Amino acid sequence: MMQAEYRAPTSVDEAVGLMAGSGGKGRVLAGGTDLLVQMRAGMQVPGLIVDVKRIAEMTSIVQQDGDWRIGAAVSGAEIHDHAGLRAAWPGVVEAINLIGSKQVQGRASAGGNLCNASPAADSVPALVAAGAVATVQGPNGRRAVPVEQIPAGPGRTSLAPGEIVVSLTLPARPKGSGDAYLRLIPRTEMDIAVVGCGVNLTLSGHNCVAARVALGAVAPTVLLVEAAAKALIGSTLDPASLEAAAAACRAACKPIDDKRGTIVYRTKIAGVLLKRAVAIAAQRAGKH
Amino acid sequence: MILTYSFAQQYTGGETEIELPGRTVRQLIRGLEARYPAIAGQLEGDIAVVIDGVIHQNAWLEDVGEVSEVAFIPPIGGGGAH
Amino acid sequence: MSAQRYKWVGTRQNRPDGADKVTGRARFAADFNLPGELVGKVLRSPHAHANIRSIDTTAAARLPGVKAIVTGADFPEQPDQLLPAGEMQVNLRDVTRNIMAKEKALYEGHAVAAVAATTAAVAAEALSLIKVDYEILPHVIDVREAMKDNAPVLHAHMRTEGVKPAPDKPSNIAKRLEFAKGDADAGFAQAEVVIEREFTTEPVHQGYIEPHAALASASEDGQVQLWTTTQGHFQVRGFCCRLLDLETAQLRVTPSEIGGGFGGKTVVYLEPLAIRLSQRAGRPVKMVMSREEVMRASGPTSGGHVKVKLGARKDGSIVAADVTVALQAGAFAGSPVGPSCMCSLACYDIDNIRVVGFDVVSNRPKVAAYRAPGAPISAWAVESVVDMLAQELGIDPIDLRLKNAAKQGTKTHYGASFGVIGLVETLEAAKNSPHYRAPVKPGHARGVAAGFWFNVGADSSAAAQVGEDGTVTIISGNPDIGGSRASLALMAAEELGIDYNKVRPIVADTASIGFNFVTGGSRVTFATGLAVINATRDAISQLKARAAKIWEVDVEGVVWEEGEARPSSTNVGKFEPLSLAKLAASASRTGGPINGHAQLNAQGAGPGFGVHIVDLKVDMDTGIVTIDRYTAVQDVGTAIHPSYVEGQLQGGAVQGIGWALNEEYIYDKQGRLQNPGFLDYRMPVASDLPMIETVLVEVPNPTHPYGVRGVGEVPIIPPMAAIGSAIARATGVRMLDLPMSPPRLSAAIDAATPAMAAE
Amino acid sequence: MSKIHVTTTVNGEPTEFLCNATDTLLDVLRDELRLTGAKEGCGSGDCGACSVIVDDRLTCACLMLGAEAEGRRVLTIEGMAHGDQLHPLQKKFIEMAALQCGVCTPGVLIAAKALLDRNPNPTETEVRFGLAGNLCRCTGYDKIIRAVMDVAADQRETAR
Repeated sequence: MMQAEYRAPTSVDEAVGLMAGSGGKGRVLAGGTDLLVQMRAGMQVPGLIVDVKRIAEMTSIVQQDGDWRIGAAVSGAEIHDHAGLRAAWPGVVEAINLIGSKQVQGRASAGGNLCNASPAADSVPALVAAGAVATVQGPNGRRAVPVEQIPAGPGRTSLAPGEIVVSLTLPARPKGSGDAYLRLIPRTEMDIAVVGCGVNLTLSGHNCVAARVALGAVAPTVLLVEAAAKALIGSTLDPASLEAAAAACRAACKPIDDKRGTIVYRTKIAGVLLKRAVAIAAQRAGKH
Repeated sequence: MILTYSFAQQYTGGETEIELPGRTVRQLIRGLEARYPAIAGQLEGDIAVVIDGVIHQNAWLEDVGEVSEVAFIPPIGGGGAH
Repeated sequence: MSAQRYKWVGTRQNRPDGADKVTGRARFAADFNLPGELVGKVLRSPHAHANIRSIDTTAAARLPGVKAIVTGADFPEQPDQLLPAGEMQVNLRDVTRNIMAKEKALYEGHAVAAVAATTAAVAAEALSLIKVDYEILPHVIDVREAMKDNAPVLHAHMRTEGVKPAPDKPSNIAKRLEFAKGDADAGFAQAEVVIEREFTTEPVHQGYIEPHAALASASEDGQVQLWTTTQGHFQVRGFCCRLLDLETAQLRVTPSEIGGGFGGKTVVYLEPLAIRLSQRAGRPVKMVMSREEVMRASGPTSGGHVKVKLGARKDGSIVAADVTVALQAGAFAGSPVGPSCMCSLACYDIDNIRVVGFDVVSNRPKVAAYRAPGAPISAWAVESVVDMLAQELGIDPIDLRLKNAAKQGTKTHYGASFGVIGLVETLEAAKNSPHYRAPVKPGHARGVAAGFWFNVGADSSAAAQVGEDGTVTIISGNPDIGGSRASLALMAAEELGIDYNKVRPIVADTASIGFNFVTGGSRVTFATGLAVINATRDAISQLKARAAKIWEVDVEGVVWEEGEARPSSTNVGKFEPLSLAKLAASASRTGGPINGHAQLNAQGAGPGFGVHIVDLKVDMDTGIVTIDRYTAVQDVGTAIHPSYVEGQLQGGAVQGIGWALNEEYIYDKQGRLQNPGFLDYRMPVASDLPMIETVLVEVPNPTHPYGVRGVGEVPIIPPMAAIGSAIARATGVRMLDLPMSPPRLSAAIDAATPAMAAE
Repeated sequence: MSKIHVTTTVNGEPTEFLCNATDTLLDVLRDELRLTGAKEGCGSGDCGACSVIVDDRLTCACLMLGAEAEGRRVLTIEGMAHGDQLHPLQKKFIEMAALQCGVCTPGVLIAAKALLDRNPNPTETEVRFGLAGNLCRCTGYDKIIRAVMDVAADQRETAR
């Protein structure tokens, strides 16, 4: 039986080199809260484990020209403790902080949540709604990829062999903006989202001038629901517009029946959460 | 002496309440077996005894009062509460 | 709370195992290790139902590091014979097949082989090298499907017991039971209101946090030692000896601290395998289940289908009841259908009753006991219909229950009449509780339900050993799960008249104390408590005899008061009292060590009744239920250690809340369990709950010196119906199927209010 | 493949151990260091029975590799008391009967300590969410929550 190798590089270049040289057997260890569980279940049998938590760029939060760059391996607990980031992007921070228990928060990262490519990942709809961009580095250098393009299906990403997600950048946004993420779970904690909904919008007076809406757990990947955003943009977030956006969310759903919810239920809840998340985001954007 | 309905259906022709002399549970069972031979052996294993409202387990030699109600019921245990 | 009648009984002392348990020092089963131990692992069937044509272990046996492999052939055939196991009777022929499949795998997760190897990795690789040739058979999971004539048959030899004429065809219905009182049909003819509904429940797991684990060490001379997590190490000894042809004196079983059981640790799974592997390998073997194995292969309680019909007069008197209970037993016969039938209507004094029960096998793990086995399933249905009657008749649900409550002398449908019971007192306490007197908050709704459990006694042994300094060790043989050592020590201290901290209770292994039935059925504080009291009294009579010797008086002239021997009167003479410490110090000179013993089959465990009250709100858009306030009221006889009694009520209530709202086994079309872990088998977490208020009603059990009644089983019975009734009052929708999870409740609300669904 | 040599601090003690790349910190604690206070209830981070504090962050020892402990500070239940003085949470749990079987207790205590270290004045809701990662099947949580709230109140009193 082959025993895996463990490496903890201190630079992104080194990490990429290790991954590229692993013959496809390498797995990135960020928080590890998915990888270790999958290894235990025999779903992952890595030949090389590349622990990226000793790489400064991947474990820091930096603000630059209004953008926020979150290292892919920063834990949820550290993100929670970052007052500046919390004030700027409350919806994103809440979404990341919903991943698992306090114990899981001590390890789990947004980068790991994204690359695990679960359709139900809590942070991803919020990041997609935020218009977050992933910085990806591989053997051929760096590239910027919108977050919604990273997941390719349950457990699969669009990353090329040897590529890793280094950080996630939340773009600067105008005054009068607010974001929110809500999910439905059967209990109050410790569950995987049955449906998740991220909303990010900008108000000018009473009018919604920009909006992005994303849904989780209703399709093989997290969905950016442009039709829902369209129904909100230009409206005063009046009941009819909200219902139109909710209907767009329901229409976008392509869920499955499984142990966590039914098609009918998930579709219905997508609309319910949209309305509730919009209300929170709008309040944060300054709506009275 | 009281038997459950399904027990009575099988062994006593449906008779669920039977008066018998006896000072211990074993004497009662012997009396019952004399009256209903088919019941022989059926009241000794998988069964609990209720004597005047008090549940007994494996109460073969338990004393029975002058005028007592003795019921044979399916065994009870418990799941454990902890 | 009762006035202080005793010095120690009824007080809240620190538990004797407290420091060990808050420091990580306490040793649970997986914490035991022996030099040279091997790791044992089990190969489990991936199929719900399959014939096992052959098992080829040659490749696995050749793997370096593999020291032993066993399959069903390594365990002798057993007779078709019943043995008591915790609550239910188990059949040895079935037990040997449940620990290790022989001709057939009967559920996904059924053990088919086990390996002992030098490391976990080698053991895992060895399992992957074992080739099992399966012939996959059609399977059946649902209880009603399993009862159908054309259902796949699990056991070709099974004929339904309890029907006339005896059937000649095999069936999945192992047994039919019927209970009757009065004339149900005539009763319904008098009824002015009749309500009939059908309910279902899903199997739920006991959910103990400590997985099953065992460490066995077999010697070449035939002696075996075993360390395991169990509710009854004497049962483990009994089972292992029967299954492995050992003599009881050769097998010494030491119970570890037990990390929860709730009934699920009253049977054996790993223990016989670990012993057999150790015998084959000549080295100790340790086996620990993963959580997934616990879920797939250890006993949940039954899921069931219950039909209830109640008839009442307009004044609220219930005049007739007809109940049919079908319970899943899992892969082998023996569900708790008997207690389920008996408990179903035990709270009520009804003249005309018919209760029919079916014990049904299907391709699921064999059920094990779970807190008040069977009772919560039938009570969920009956109590829901009682609440519907209350709604229909416009009567307060507690008043309706008071009107029909069982009392001393009430004859039950299973034949027995009640002695001294406290249901009426409990209902009245519920009615007068701060919770029930408080108005229901806007947007919330309230539900109420009752529950009954017999409680049991059975065999216990205990010893009270007086140390040279007058401190006393209390030895009993029941694993302590919820603080029973503290209760036993309190009763011993009370009897001895010495400080609680001078009494040290321990749980002894099978070789160090006489037989004890399992920790289960809420029997330990009652039955083992009785043994401890008697053992202590035995020691006291020896102490009095020593004092008499020292004083040169008749023993009748000595009394034991406040921890010392005193002359019973001045006529006896003027003697300085002799304390326990003094008598202990001189024991050698007065006749030798002073040790008390007692062994008994405790009879007369007092029945227990409980009433629960819940306030909750329902998110009508999502079907999410939030429990806002919860109160458990129960007749506990006498609370020996009130904190741990409250703990039983609180813990049981929360298990019931989980059963009501989210816990269930989810199977796919192949009969494979989809949620074998704590992520998707959703037990309540701290943030799901409010404080659980308790009201301890004390109607002493006349057959116990301190009035103890078992308290642990009852609190899991009422929650489901209390919550269902509150939901019905909040939403107008009466849920008939458990769990009342958000998707199910939402669908039910939408079905009842089409306008909302369209939105 | 040779084993990995790890140098770390466990309960204040400099500690070295050897482990395989895939061994979890829980495996190392229990099997190598014989610190069996952390329990394996699930192995998937869903029960909290193996809770430990690593560099002041609460985590599940089953969700971390042993190799990751290099240069870190690990606190387990065995390091919670000071000499023969129980931590106030440990004392209070005994006094208030906040445990029954006790198998979840080490994890609950570690999580409660992590909570109070960061938030000495928690609301009941904060305590409930702070301990939501720790399953307890015996107590219904009531006495656990009360004990943690009580310790917080005692500590505020002492701090005044």
